Amino acid sequence: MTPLIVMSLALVAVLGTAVVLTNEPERQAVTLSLFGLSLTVLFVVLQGPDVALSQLGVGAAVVPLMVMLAIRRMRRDQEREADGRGEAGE
Amino acid sequence: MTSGTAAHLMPLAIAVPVLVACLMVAAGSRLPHHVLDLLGVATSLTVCALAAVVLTRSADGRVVTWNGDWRPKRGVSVGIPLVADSLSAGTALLIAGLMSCALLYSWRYYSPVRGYYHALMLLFLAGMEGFVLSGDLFDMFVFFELMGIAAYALTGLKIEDPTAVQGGLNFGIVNSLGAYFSLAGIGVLYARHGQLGLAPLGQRLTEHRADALTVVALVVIVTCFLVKAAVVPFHFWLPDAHAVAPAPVCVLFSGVMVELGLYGAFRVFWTVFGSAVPHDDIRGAFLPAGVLTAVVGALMCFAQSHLKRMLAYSTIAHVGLFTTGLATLTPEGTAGVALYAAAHAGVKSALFLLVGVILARHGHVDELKLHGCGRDARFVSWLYFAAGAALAGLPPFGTALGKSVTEEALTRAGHPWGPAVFVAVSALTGGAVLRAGFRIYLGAGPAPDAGGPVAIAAQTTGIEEHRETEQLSRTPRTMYAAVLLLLAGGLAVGVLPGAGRAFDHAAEGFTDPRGYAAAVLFGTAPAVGSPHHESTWTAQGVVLGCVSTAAAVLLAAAAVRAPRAPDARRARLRPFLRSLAAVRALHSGHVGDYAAWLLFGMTALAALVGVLPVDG
Amino acid sequence: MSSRGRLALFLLGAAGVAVLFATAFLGMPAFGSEDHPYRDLAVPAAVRHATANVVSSVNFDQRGIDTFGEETIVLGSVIGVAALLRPAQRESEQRPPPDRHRLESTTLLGYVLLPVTLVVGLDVVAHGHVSPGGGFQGGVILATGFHLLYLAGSYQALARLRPVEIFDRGEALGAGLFGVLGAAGLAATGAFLANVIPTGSFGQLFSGGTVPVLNVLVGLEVSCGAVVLLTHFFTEAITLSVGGRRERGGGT
Amino acid sequence: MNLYAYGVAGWLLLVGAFGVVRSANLVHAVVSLSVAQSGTYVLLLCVGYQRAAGAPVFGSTLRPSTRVTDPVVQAMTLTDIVVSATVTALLLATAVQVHKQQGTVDPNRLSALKG
Amino acid sequence: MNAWLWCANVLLAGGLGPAAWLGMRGDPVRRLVGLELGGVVATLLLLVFPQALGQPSYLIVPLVMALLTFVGTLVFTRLLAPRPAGT
Repeated sequence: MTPLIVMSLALVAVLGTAVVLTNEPERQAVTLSLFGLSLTVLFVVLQGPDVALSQLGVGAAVVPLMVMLAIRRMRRDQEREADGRGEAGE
Repeated sequence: MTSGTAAHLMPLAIAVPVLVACLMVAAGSRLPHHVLDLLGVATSLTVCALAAVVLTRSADGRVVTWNGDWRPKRGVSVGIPLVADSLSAGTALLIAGLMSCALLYSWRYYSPVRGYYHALMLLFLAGMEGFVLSGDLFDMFVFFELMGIAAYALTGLKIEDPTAVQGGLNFGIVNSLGAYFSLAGIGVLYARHGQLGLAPLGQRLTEHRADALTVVALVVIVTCFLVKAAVVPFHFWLPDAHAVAPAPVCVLFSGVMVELGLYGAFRVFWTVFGSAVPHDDIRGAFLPAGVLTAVVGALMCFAQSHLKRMLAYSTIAHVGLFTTGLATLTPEGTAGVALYAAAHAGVKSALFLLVGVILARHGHVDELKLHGCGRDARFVSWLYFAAGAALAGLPPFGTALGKSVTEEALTRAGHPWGPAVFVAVSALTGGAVLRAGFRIYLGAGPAPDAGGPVAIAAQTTGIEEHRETEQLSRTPRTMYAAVLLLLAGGLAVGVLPGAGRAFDHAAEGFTDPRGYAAAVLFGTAPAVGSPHHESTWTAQGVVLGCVSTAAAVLLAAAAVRAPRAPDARRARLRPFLRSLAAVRALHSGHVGDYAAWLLFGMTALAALVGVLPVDG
Repeated sequence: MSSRGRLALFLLGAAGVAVLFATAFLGMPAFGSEDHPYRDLAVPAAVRHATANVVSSVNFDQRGIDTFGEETIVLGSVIGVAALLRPAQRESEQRPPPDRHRLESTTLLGYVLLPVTLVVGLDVVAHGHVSPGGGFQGGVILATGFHLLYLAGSYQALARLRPVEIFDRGEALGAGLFGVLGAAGLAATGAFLANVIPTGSFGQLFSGGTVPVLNVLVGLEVSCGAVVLLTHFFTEAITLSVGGRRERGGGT
Repeated sequence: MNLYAYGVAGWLLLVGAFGVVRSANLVHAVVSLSVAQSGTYVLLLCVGYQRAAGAPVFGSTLRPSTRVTDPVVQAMTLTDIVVSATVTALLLATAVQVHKQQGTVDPNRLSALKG
Repeated sequence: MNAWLWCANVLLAGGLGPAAWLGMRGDPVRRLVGLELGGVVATLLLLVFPQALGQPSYLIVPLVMALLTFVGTLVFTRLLAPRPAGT
């Protein structure tokens, strides 16, 4: 049992660090999703299937979806601003 | 009514606002605005009544109820208790009272925003009531988060205003980060002791010698409460959030949410760690933290021209004073702070609402630009000056009584510098508020265009603040009613006979962990010991109160008369001004800075608790 | 503060906190050891109330008020997001642009998985007290499954089936009935959230008293709440026409 | 083993905080915050773990007399995950608004609040 | 340690490790490959693990994981376009 715990803990630590060190939000969202998966695995290994299901529900789809939608909205703002820069004087 | 019935009312104080909020959400846009207002005020008044009943019962001993009917057997239970002693029941009453005033003030406010504002306010109310009544560490965390969620959303509610949303975000990130560290602390404590209830944890800790783990757990758990309480250097989010939140929301933030942070910190200290961690260590950490907070808050307050930010920094200054008083770890100091905080809630809330009136009328809250704008508002100006003087500690307001009792407690505990700090800080904060009043309502001093540039570029002025209401030609009566009620409350704390005695009693119960544990775990209700000391007006307190008020008036007059001092005098002030500018620059609005300070603050606190031996 | 100064301050603080944590961790009982006093109370308590999933028992029965607070947090965040993402004055809703072509196979797979996901979600909610899972987990799965409509199909398909008002109401109903059930316990036994329903026999679908009922209510609240939450983000990202950045002090 | 298992939890907390400190994008800061919070999940579950014990879900294969891991920390973690998701949602919504108002989500370029 | 457990160890080290490596480097699309690989391997791992313990009730987790990682992948394929679809 112990090697499983050791390895999944290491995986969680590495992926968590990777999420933080990824600056660009879209890339970060993908890595965040993978980090969520690694947490799920860790929770099952630590004998918490309830918690694993919760983490899976939140981390696999819902939070990445919200992040991606937020990014997309911001991108739209920026594109519009770039398009309209000529006429938008103060 | 028996104390059993009163115990049943405690969960209702949490559940009723939630249920009404659900109703508002379910009704969607179909409820007309005045129905929402009515529902909101009625609900918070109901909670007021519930809290009042609990308060009267808790005078005879603590009121305890176990949720889910998991009563303890032989002192152990798996359930979560709600516990009311006089202090927590009184705080619960204060919360509901302030909420009623805030909702009364915001009558016909926010017409376009469906039920969001009202529902969020009610959830905020539920969160605060749950936090103050809970007797379980993790449950406190949950209600802390509920309070936080509602508060972040309420801060950002004015989405048309650029500063508002950023203030909400800074608030949310810093508070959440603090809360997660605290949760880690709860985990550490749980690993050692296998308990989550305050009383059982306290019992387990009595049996163990305090070691490094205990101290770390204390520091880390207390962090999130200190973030909420805005103790330096955890305070940066507060002016950002207060400056941008709608005025009635500020009432709750400054009036009670910030104080709840201190309540949480000292509740946890007394019930859990009180018997294990040496009290001198705590004094050695919290006395300096309190004084630093008070001084930084007062200086920053005096330097503001954005009225809401000014009041926010004044809240930080007062929180510093409260922390100093509570850090005496005596019933006397606690009673003084409770008095002070209750009266401060009324006075500061009234000021925020008055600033809200200014904002509604003039569309911005910049002190310099408002010069002379309030000359026609005779009645409002009286209210404003009364509140300003009360903030500076004018007897017979409750602020003066609380201040004097706390000062005495500090002196008696061997800190003779206490009164000096209190007088200076009250004078500075009161002076700043009065200075703004002189400019706005009396038109004193040179008009802004004659006085040089209106604002220094590197700071937030109140000019960009957005209106929270439609432009009001006449201020509605309900707004004045709320202000008057709050001021009257601040006065009542000082004037009512027996108020001091009641607070003594409450403080005695709050600082008695053994009685707490007995009442929670064994249902025995040992009578709260009679206080050794009676909090009442003393000649010294009245004199010091008058001195700080006079100093405030002088400071205000000096600041108004001479916004541009002659060069010679400026040169002498230069080092001081430069250091003030450096302190100001630290308040950068950058969330990364705030997070870095949070970690630094935790380390510093741990060093103060663990390393510095202080003889108190 | 300059970014270098910020980093230095952080490193100083983080080093201190790391030392604090390390001392605390070394003082904790060894990883994987047997010392769990609360568990030794919680497991018999769950068995007494015939709840096979002890986590559910702790969540909904023994420490029910935590979960009440938690559900209120969900409610609060949904209201908060709705308030924050309400259309600003300069924005107006527009018809979403038509979707580009999608891979037929993706669409097909999405539509096949949609009912499967919904069934699994319902199962996780319904058996939360006897097997791993529960209202929150199932609710999130349901809400996710629902969004397969967009992810595999088109936004119009999702929008047609999603009158936000109804989901708002479902969410409020779930959270409200949680409170009502708690108050019922208060009325019946004098304790908030008391387990007043007969607990049945261990391991059966109808066991655990209020636990499965609360699970269903939480499932209702969370699934509806998550749909509402995502709806606001979708509206922001897809259908709102951008009104332009508000210049400082401008507008009204 | 203590330092390793709990250390991973502490590491996640600190790394998340680091992300908030050095973030040049508020969305990144919010995500980093959620990484910090996952440190608390790991800590709690590690605290509740017991060697050779099953999950606290009894059924046909696990009788109530068997040893199980601590259900209380698991319940706490569940609550914690819910809090994390909701806080993330709310903060993301706020970040979207900040972007609408100020045209950027880089904290170094946000200038509305100073002094 | 039984065969199932060996299998789980191998999957974790030999499957999730490389998936993580792919998932934290490069542009979003490359990371997405890592995410998909990770989803598949994690699902397999969670199928094997209950066998090792003799705990069939855990099997709900890989089932949900299979469903949700599919949805998660769709989220990214849908929204990770160089210019978002529909603008």
